[in-house]
Amino acid sequence: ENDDGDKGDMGAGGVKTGDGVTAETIDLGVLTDMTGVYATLGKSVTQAQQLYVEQTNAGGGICGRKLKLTVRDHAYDPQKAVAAYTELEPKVLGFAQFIGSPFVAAVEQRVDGNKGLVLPQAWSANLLGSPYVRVVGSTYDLETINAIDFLMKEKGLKKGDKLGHVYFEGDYGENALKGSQHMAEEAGLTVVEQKIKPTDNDMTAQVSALKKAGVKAVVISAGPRQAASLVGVAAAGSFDVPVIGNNSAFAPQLLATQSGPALMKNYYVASPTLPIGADTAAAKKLVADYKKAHPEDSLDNGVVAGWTAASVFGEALKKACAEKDLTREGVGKALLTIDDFDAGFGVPQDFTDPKAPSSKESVILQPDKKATGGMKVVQQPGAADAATNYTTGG
Amino acid sequence: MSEVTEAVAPAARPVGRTPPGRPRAYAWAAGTAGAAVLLALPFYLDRFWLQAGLFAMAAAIGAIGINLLTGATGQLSMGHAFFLAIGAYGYCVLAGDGDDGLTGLGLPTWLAAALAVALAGLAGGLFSPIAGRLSGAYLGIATLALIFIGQHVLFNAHDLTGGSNGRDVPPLNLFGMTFDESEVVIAAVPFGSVEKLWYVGLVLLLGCGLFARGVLRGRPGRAMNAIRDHRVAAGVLGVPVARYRAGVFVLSSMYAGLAGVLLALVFQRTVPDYFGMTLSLEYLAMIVIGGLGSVAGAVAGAALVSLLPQLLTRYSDALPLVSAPGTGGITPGEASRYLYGAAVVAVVLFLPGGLVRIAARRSRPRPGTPGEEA
Amino acid sequence: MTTFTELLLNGLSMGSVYALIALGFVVIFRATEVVNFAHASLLLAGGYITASLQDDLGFWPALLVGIAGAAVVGAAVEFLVMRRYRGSDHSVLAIVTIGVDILLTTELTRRLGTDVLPLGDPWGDDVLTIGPISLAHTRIAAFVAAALLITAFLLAFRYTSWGVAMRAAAESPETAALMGVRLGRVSLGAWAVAGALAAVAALFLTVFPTPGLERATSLAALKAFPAAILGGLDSTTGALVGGLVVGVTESLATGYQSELTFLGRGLGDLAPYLVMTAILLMRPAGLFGTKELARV
Amino acid sequence: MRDVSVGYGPVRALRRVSIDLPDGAVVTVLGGNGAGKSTLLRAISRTLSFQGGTLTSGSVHFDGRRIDGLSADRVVAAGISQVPEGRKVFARMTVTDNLRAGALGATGSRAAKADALRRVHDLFPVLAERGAQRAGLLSGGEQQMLAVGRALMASPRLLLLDEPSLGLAPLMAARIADTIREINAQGTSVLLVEQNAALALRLASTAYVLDVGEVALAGPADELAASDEVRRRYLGVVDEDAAADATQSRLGALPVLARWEDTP
Amino acid sequence: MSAVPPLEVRGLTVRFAGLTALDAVDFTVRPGTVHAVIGPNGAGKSTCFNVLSGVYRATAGSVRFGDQELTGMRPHRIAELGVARIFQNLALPPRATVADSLLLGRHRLTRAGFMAAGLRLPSAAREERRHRERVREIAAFVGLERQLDQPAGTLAYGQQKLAELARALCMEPRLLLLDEPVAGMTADERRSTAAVIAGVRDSLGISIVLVEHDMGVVMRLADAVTVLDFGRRIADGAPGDVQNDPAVVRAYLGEDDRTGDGEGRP
Ligand SMILES: Nc1ncnc2c1ncn2[C@@H]1O[C@H](COP(=O)(O)OP(=O)(O)OP(=O)(O)O)[C@@H](O)[C@H]1O
Ligand SMILES: Nc1ncnc2c1ncn2[C@@H]1O[C@H](COP(=O)(O)OP(=O)(O)OP(=O)(O)O)[C@@H](O)[C@H]1O
Ligand SMILES: [Mg+2]
Ligand SMILES: [Mg+2]
Repeated sequence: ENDDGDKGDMGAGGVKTGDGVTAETIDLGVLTDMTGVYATLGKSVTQAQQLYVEQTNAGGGICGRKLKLTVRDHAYDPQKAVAAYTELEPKVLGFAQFIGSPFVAAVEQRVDGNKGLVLPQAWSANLLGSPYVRVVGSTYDLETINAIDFLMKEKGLKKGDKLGHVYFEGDYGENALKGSQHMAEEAGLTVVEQKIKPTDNDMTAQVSALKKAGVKAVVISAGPRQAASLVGVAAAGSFDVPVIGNNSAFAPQLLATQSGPALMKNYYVASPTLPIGADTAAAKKLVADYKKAHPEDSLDNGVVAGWTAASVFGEALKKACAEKDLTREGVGKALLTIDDFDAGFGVPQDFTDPKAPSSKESVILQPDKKATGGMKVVQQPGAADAATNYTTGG
Repeated sequence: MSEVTEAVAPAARPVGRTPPGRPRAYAWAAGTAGAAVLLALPFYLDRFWLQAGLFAMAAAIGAIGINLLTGATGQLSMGHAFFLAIGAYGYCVLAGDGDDGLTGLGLPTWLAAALAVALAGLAGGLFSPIAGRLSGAYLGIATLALIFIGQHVLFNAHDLTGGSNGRDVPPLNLFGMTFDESEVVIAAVPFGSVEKLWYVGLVLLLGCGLFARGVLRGRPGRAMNAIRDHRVAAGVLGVPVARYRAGVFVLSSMYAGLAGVLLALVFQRTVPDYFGMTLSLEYLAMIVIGGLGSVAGAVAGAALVSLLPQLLTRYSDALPLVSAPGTGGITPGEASRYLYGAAVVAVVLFLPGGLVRIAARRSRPRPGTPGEEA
Repeated sequence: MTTFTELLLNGLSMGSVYALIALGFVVIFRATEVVNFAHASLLLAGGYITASLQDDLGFWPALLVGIAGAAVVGAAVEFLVMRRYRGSDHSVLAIVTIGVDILLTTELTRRLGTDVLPLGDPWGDDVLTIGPISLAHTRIAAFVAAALLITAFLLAFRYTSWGVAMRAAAESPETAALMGVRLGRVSLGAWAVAGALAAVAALFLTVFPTPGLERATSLAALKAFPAAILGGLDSTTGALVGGLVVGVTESLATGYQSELTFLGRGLGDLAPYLVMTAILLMRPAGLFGTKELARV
Repeated sequence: MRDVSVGYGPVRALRRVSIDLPDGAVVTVLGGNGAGKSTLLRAISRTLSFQGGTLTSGSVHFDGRRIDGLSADRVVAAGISQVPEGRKVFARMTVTDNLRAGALGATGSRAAKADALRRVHDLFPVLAERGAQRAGLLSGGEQQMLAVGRALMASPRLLLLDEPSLGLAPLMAARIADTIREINAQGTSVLLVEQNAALALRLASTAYVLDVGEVALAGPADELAASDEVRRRYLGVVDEDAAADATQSRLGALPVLARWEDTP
Repeated sequence: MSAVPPLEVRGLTVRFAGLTALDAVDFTVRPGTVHAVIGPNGAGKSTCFNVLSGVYRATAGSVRFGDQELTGMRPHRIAELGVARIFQNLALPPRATVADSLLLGRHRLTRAGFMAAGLRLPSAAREERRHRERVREIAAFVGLERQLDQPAGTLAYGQQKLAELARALCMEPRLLLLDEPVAGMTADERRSTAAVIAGVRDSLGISIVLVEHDMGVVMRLADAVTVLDFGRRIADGAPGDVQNDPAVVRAYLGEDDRTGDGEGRP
C-alpha cells in the first residue's frame, strides 16, 4: 500500500500516474466536518470545492482526466477522521481539504510516508514543515501580527498600551497568541490574555476583566459568536475599544442578529485573502455560480478558502501534467514550483518553501450589511514589517 | 452491512459466553473456528478494516473494565475517558525519547506500556476515596469532573501532552520487532503497523477477557455484586466494602489504561479532543448495549459502538435517502448520526439486558437484569 | 471592587439560567430517577421553535408556542421511547436518553444549518447602568423568570400531591401503582415540564449578550450537570442554589483568570466541577439532596 | 374471581382458582409458602406485570364490573386498595408523605382524607409522632403499621391485606385485628392473606386454603378452623411435637449439620 | 473452630436525632445458648442487632464478644470474628441465584482475591469446589437444595427467609443473630424452622440471639429472654418467669395472651 510514484505506470498521453489517478479520473479526498463543531466552515469549503471540480470538469478536466471528490464527514471525531483517512488514502491522489489540525497532525507521519498531498483547512503554524502538508494563505500568528499592526497604524493603539487578546484553547487560539506576543515585544505592548473554550458563548465576564485591566484594543481569536458577544457587550457597556478578529471569527449570519450594529461599528477582521465580495472578476463569477448552486447558503470566507485551496491543487495538477508526472511525488514537486499563484482573491501564493506558509499577507475587512458576504475591505492586502521578518515557529 | 457481522461476531467470540442450551462441543467448534478466522484476517482485510478492528479491540478492553465497575459493582463512572488518557499519554511520556521537545523518559516501550497501565491504576486508586463515598448518579457526575480536569491538563500541560495537537506515539517494540510502518512481508502480504498490532490486540483482549471473567465468576465477583445489590448486607457478610470498591476502581482504571495504550499505538498520535465526555458516554453505551456485568456483553457492545460510526461514515454515500451535501437533503454525515442514535435506542429498548441476552433469552426470561456474570 | 460586583451580578444572572436547566434535570430525576442526557436537545428544540416563529408571530406568542412545543417534544420522547423500556435499571435508561439526544440534536442542527437565529426579544442589548456597574436587561429578566418559576415549583411540590406522586413513582413503580398513581401520566408530565423549562432556558441562553440561537447553544446544558448535582439531584431548592453557585464560580474564575494563571488559563468551565467535587466530599448527596439510607 | 390462572414466565403460580367475596364480608386465604396467595392478590390489584407475571386465563369481577384488563391505578380508582407483601413503604419519603401517597388514589374530598388521616393516627400513634422521619428508618413493625395505615388512607371499598400482622408484636397484631373488624363494620369488604391463621380464621366469615396454586379447601371459617388438617398445618396447635422436634434433634432425628473443619 | 465465647452487652445506648432507641441495655449471652430479645415494635431490638453487627455506632456502652470489643468495629471485621445475622427486612439480591448468595456467605472463609480468581489459580479452583460442597450441605440442612439454582427473587417470602438463614450459616458463625426468622411462615413451616434453629444450636454448639414476635417459637427455643420496651430493659431471665412478668404482659403480650402462644387459640 506504500506507493512511490516510480512504480507508477504510464497512463493516457504518456503521463506517469500512481495512486488515485487513472486514465479517466483523478481522485481527490475531502475530510471535512459538516455535522460537528466546524460545520459552518466545512459546509462552505466543501461546496466551493465541489463547485470548482464541476467547473473544471465542464472545462474538460485536467490532463484529459476528470476530477473526482470523495467526501467524508468526520464530524470532528478523531477516530472517524483517522479511519476516514485510512480508508481514502490508498484510493486518492491527495486531499483537497482536511479540517481539524489535531487530526492532520495525527496522520502527518503517514503523509510523509505515502506522499499524498494534504491541504488542511487550518491556518496553524504547527502544520508547517512537511512538503506534503501545505497551508494555503498566512497562518494565524502572521494574521494576528498584521491585525495588530493595523490597530497601531489606524486605530491609535500605541507603544506601552495594553492589548486584550481573547483566544480559544487549542491550536488556533494559541498560534494566534504567539503572533500577539511577538508583536507585543516588537512594539512594546502588554498583552492581557483571556483564554476561552468553544463552549463559552457569553463574553460578559471577559469584557469586565479586560475593562478592569484597561486595555486599549482587543484581538479575538475565537468563533463568530464569541466575537459577536464580545463586541456586543463591549458596546453596551460603553467600553468602545476597537476589536479585531482572525478570519474564523466572523460569519455574515451575525449581521442579522441584534449584535449586527455593534459589529459594523467597531469590529474588524483580518483575512488571508480578499473577501468573497471583492470586486475582482474571479470573485464576482464565484459569487454568481455559488449563489446559483446553493441559493439558500450564505457566502462566507469559507467559500473563498475552499475555492482557493481547490484551485491551488488544480494548479499543481496542471503543472504536474505539464511535467508528465501525475504521481503523488510529481504533484508534490509541481506544487514546490508554484511561486506566484492568485486564485482571484488578490493575494499571491508562494509554495516554494515547505517551512513557510504560502503567504504572509493579510487583508483587513470590516463587517458591512450591504456588501456581498457581509464584509468590505478597509485595508488592501499587505504584510506588516513585523510579519515579513517574523519566522513562524513551526 | 455484512462486514459488521463479520467484524463483530468473531471479535465477540473468544471470550463470548457459550449460549446456554447449546451443546458444549458445538460451542467449542464455533470458538476455534472464530479464533482461526481472527488469526487469518490480516492476510485478507485491508488497513481500514484492521484499524477498525483494532479500535474495537481497544474499546472492548476498556469496556470490560468499566463493566467491572459499573456493571458488576454498580458504581456509575463517566470518567473512564480520563483513565484512557492517562494510559495513552502515560505511555508516550514514559516511552518517548524527548527529541520532539516534549518530556520523555525513553524507557523500553513494553516497560512503558506496563507502567502506563500501572499509572492509570494509581490514578484510579487516588480517586477511589471520592468514589467510595458517592454512589449512583452522584458518583457518575462527580466522575465527569475527572473528564474536565483531564481535558484542562491535556490542553495546558504542554511539555507532557504536547497541547492541543497532541504528541507522537513511539511505536511498540517487542522481541526485536517494531510495530511501525516498516514492512515485513509475510506470505506475500506486506505487514504494516496495523497488521502486526492486530495480533497484539488479540492477545491482550483475550487475556483481559479471561481475567475479568475469572474475577466475575469467582469470589471477588460475588462480593462486587453484593456491594451493588445491598451495600450494608455485604459489609455484615464480611465483605470489606470500601476496600473492594477501591480495588475495583483501580482494576477498571487499569483496563482503561491498557485500552488507552493500545489506542495510542493504533492512532500513532494522541490528541486531547479524543478523551472527552463523549468517549466516556460511549463506554457506558457499550456496556449497556452489550449487557451490564458480563464480559461477553462488554465485548459485543464495544464492537457495535466503535465500529458502527466508522462503517456508517465509510458507507455514508450508500445510505438510504441521503443527498449530496448542499442540496438541502440529509447529508451522509447526518444520515449516519441518525442511524447511530436510532441503533442505540433500539438495541436498549428491544434487547433489554443487552446483546448477550439474545442468546440467554430463551433459557431464562428475566428482562433487564443487570449484573449476571458472563 | 466594581469588577467583583459586576462579575458577581453577572454570575448570579447566568446562574439563574443554569438553575432553570438544572430544574429540568431535577424534575425528570424526581419522577423517574433517570439522568436525562437529552436535555440539551430539548433546549435546542425550544429555542428553535421560538426563533423560527418569532418573525411571523412576534416574540411573546412565539415564545409561548416554543415552550408548548418543547413540552410536546419532551412528552413525545417519554411516550415513544422511555415508556417502552421494560427493564428496571435507571442507568440503562440514561443511555437511552443519550441515543435520543443524538437523534434530536442531529435533526435540529440539520434544520438550523449554519444559521444564527435572532430571538427578536424585547430587551435587545439595553443595559441597566448603576454607577460603574452595568447589567443587561436580558439578565435581569432571566433572574426574575427563574425566581418565579422555581418558587412556583417549590409551592407545587409542597402543596399539591404531584410531588408526592412523582417521588412515589420514582422510588417504587409497583407500590406507587398500588396507591393509584398513574405512572404513565406522572413521567409524561415530568418530561413535558422539563421540555418547557428547557425552552425558557434556551431563550435566555440565546438573547443578548449571545448573538442568537445556533447549533452550539445546547452545549450550555453541560454546565447544568454540576448545578443539579451539587444542589442535590432531587431537590428544587438545590437546583436553584446549584445553578447560582455554578454561575458565580464560572464568572469569577473567568474574570480573575489572569490572577489564577498558576492553575492554567481558561478555568471557566472547570471551576464549577471542582466546586461540585468539593461539596460532594462534604455532602455525598449534594447540598439539599436526600441522603442514602443505612437501615437494615 | 373465576378460574384465574397465573404464570411467571414458565412458573405456574395459580391454576384455575375461583374465589367469591360477598359484599361487606371478610374472606381469608391461607396457604403455605409459595402457595400463590400473594399472586392471587396481585392478580386482583393488577400488579402482576411488575413481577413478570401474567394472567393467563380467567376473569376478575368487582361488583359486576370486570376489572382484569384495567390498569393498576384504575383498579384503585374502583375502590380496591392493597397492603403489599413485605411492607414496601417508600423508604426515602417521610412518614407523612407516605400517608399522603396512600390517599393519592382516593376519590374522596379533602375533609374525607383528613378524617382518614386522623383515624390512622389514633390507630397507630407512633405514625403521628414520627411524621417527619424517613419511612425507611422506621422499625420493621412501624413500617408494617405504616403500610396498613397507608392503605386505609384511600378509604377503599375492598381492602386486600397481604400478611398485615407480619412482624407485629402480639399486642399490635391484636390491634390490627380490631381495626379490620372495625373498618369491615363500616362496610369495607376485606380479603385477608395471613400466616397467623388463628387470627385470620377468627376474623373471617369464609376461608380458602390454597395449595401450590390450587384451592385445596374452602368453606365457612369456623368449619375450616375445626378441620384437623387446618388445625395441624396452619394453626400449629399441637405444639408438643414442635417441642418434641426440638428435643428430638438432640437425638439426631433432624438433619444434623456437621461442623465445618477448615482443612484444605 | 475456636470455642464460643460469651457475649456481654453493657450499658448499651443508641440515640438518633431526638430519640433514644436503646437506653443503657445490659444482657449476657452464655455460650451455646439461645438468648431471645423480645419487645414491642420499635423497642430497639433490631437497633441492638445493628450495633452488634457494626451497622450502627453505639452512642455509649460496650459490647464484648470474648475478649473482643465490638463497638466501633467495621462490619466486616465483626464478621471475621464469626458473627453472622439475618435481616428483618430481606436482604437477598433478588436476581442472584440462591447458590451464589450462599457462596457469598463463605466470603470470610475463602481467600481468592482478584489475582487468584482472575488468573484462575488452581488454589482458587480447589477452594471454590470445597466450599460449593459445603454450601450444598447447608442448603440441604435447611431444606433448600432444590432451589439452589433459582434466582432468590422468585422464591416465596418464607423460602427467602430460609435462604437468609442458610446464608448466615454459611459463614460458619460462632454467634448467630436472628431477626424474626419465622416471620411470614405458616405454623408447620415455623415448627420446622424452629427445629432447624434448635438443630444448629445443638449440632454446632454456637450462641444464638433471637428476636421474634412469635412467643410460641420463643418459648420453645429460648434458654433466656431479655425484654426491651422503648429501648429500656424491662425484664430479663428464664422464659417462664419473663412470660408472667406483669410489666412484660402489659407492654408486650397483652392480657389475652398469657398462654404464651402468639397465635392464641381459636
Ligand atoms: N416474580 C416471580 N417470578 C417467578 N416466580 C414467582 C415470582 N413471584 C412468585 N413466584 C412463584 O409463584 C409461586 C407463588 O408465589 P407467592 O408469592 O404468591 O406465594 P405466597 O403464597 O405469597 O407465599 P408466601 O406465603 O411466602 O408469601 C411461588 O412458587 C413462587 O416461587
Ligand atoms: N437509623 C435510624 N434513624 C432514626 N431512627 C431510627 C433509626 N433506626 C431505628 N430507628 C428508630 O429506633 C427505634 C427502634 O427501632 P428498631 O428497629 O430497633 O425496633 P425493633 O425493636 O426492631 O422493632 P420491630 O420489632 O418492629 O422490628 C424505632 O422507633 C425506629 O424508628
Ligand atoms: Mg406472599
Ligand atoms: Mg426489628
